[in-house]
Amino acid sequence: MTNLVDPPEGVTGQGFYLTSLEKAVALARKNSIWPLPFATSCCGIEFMATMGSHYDFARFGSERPSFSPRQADLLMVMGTIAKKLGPILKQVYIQMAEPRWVIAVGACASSGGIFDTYSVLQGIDKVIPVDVYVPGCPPRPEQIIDGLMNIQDLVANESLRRRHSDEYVGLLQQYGIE
Amino acid sequence: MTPDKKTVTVNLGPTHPATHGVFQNIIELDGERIVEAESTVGYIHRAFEKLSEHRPFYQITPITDRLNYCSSPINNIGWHLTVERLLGVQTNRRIDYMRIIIMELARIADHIVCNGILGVDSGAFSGFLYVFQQRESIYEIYEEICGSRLTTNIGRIGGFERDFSDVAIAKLRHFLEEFPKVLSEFEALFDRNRIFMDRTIGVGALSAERALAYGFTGPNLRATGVDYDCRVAEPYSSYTDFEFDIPIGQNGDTYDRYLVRNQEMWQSLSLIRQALDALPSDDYHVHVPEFYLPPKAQVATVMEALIYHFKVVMGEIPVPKGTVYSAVEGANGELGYYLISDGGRSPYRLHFRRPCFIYYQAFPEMVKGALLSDAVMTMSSLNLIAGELDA
Amino acid sequence: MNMWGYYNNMVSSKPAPPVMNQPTPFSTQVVSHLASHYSLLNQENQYGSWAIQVSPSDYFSVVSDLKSRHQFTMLTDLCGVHYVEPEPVLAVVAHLHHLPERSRLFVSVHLPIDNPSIDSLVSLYDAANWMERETYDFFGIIFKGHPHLVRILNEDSMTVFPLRKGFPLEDSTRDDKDDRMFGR
Amino acid sequence: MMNYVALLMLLIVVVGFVGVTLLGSHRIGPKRHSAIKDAVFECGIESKDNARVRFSYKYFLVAILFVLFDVEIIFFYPWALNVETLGVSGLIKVGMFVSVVLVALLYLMDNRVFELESSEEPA
Repeated sequence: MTNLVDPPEGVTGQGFYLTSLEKAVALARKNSIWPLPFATSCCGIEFMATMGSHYDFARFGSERPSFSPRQADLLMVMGTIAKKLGPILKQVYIQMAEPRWVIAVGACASSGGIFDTYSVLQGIDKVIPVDVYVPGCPPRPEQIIDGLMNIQDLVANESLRRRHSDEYVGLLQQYGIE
Repeated sequence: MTPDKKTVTVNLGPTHPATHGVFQNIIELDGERIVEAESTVGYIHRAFEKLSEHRPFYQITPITDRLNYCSSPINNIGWHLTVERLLGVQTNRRIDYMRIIIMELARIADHIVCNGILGVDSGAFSGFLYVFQQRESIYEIYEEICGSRLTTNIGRIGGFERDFSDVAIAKLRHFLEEFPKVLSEFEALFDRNRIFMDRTIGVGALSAERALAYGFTGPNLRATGVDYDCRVAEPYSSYTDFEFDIPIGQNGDTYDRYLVRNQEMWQSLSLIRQALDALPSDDYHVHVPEFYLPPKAQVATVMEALIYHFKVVMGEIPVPKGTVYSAVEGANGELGYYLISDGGRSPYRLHFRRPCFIYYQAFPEMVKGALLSDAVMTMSSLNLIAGELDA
Repeated sequence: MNMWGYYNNMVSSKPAPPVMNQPTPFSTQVVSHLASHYSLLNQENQYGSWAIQVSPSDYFSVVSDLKSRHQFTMLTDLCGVHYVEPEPVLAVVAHLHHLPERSRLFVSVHLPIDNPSIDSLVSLYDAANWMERETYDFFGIIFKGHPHLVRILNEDSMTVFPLRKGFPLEDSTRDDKDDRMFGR
Repeated sequence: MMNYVALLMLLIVVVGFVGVTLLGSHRIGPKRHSAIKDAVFECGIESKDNARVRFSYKYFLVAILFVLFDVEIIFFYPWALNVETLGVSGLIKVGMFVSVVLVALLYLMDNRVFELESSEEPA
């Protein structure tokens, strides 16, 4: 039987295995990221393809897309965010439980893309902090999966105390989030 | 809290899983029945029309991609047809046939999304998985032809940027063989499925008169029994060369819309087959050097090519003044381009007639008196694409 | 499934497909009929469809006539245009469609930019509701008699009308654009 | 008695694991509270109106009955696993159980519990 995931670094002995709590938690978190697909436009269709049978997004422990922010770990913003939608995105982000990660899929979510117009938010990082940007208009499913794997790396290497740190609180305060 | 109030307000959207996009419906419920619905749109308004006024003609094609992104090639080619009509460019048969193949492929891709998602909304996920596998092979054909999957930017004003390769033709042939099997399977799964029928028959029905009053076109109008189809009523490209039927429904309910879409996929398959068999050999673009970018290799070596490349890119080309309305049968209705040209490099005004925008205002009437779960099915069967709706 | 079912109910014979860039005889007849009843300010063949311009006072009655007498049962679209030259005016263009005769007709009306107001078509066509709201949103044209004339695509808090010429396209909040780099 | 020690240990391990993980994640996991965070999730917009309005008790009744009948399916599970060992007598016993459930269902239908929109009140 092969391991689904490799065990983290630790001390192995006769009948026991020791590792730090941080690594064990990171391992669990990394492989059970529940995404909240905030799909608005074109990239949402590519996300559908990513979820479909051909690319099978669920392989990475993201079997369950959560449409409520309460049970979601990862906010996947896919598509253009208009200024009218900005406050809603922020509300959804705030209502997510900690720890939370954000991935901006596609040029529009990352920077406004080709829509440098009066009505489009020029990148979601104007309203919420973003962890991973996926370029492309729209990105291919492989790129979306690569973005998720980058998030997995971030999750695996995150310290348990990060969310309590002053830097993190300061980051949120930059965006006006308590 | 008002104890006398009998209705409950339920908010469907903007980030509701049932809306497949960002729409907001504020629904007043009396028990399970919808008393009143109110829709709010504009959550991804991207100012396409303003943007088009600042882009040269050939750069508007990528913008049209993002209108109805489930079937971008139809939007692209519709835009090319509009500009060609303004310029008076006549394309040859090969280009027309190639365009028809691409457009019908796009129609299939769009109907796959709509009907697959309708299945998901009624609780049958497996149909979605079957047909989306086939959608990947459509994407592969797109990639072979234009290099992109979803936002295709396919074709140019005056033809295509490159010819169909042998691989593309082979993939098309393979698709024509494989897809009918999957579509039959899909139909077998849904057409006479008791649960699906119970959830869709009589749900979100609209009479032909009301549908016309609301300006419905496309499959949603045909489901009510009106056989209006731009491809027949105002034939563009070369639709007159082919035999195909316009499937129509009777009751205009969700089930009829589903059936019409399924039948249209069969018709599209037959159209692709006919066009592919009769594909004449000719140039894949007409000679309009003022608008068609020369091949990159020639730009570096041939003087004329360099001049025209410069002129096209810098927009120093005289365009006729005039107003033109040109419509194509988009995957979910009449997709119109109202173009006012003042002779400049970009349109003076470009207005898109977006079928989704026009459907959606009928939604409150369609769901009035229906159950809450019917509203989800109705919305799904209208094939609302947020990008097109909000423009 | 039958072909031409609904058309057969409405007309006895299937009309021939329209000739490219030629108005259909039916629409020419309708336009000449309109010209005898109203004063048409302009009349133009736009690539196969007649486009007529009427005065704001005639607008509603012309469209209503077209609907009730000439059976233009479908309002395909309605949009606004901002003409800057020769003098700044806002135009409203209603796209009417006669399905069985395959004829389109564009009725336009020019309005002064300082007080652009026109009768609403909602009482004639249900489809006009959102189209007029969109036109109001983009151009600030007031449609008299519209049941709910508020912004539809933009935020309610917006005070300008973005599709008027002169309103900047680009987002003003961006600070990463260096004009020297873009050659502007 | 000694046979049950293993069971007891299993019980301790199961309850202990569940308890420790739940409590542990509650203790270790980061939390953040604010007025917006603790507000009702209303598809991303601010919620208005009150959810605590009167609605017909029939919906509540249907929901409870659904849970009841749903739970009864669990009783089929041990039988379905041992359908061959239990044989005909098992089939008869399950048949009796099903008939009791069926009678209850018929009784409910007779009382028009499932007709949500009937004008007259159920008995």
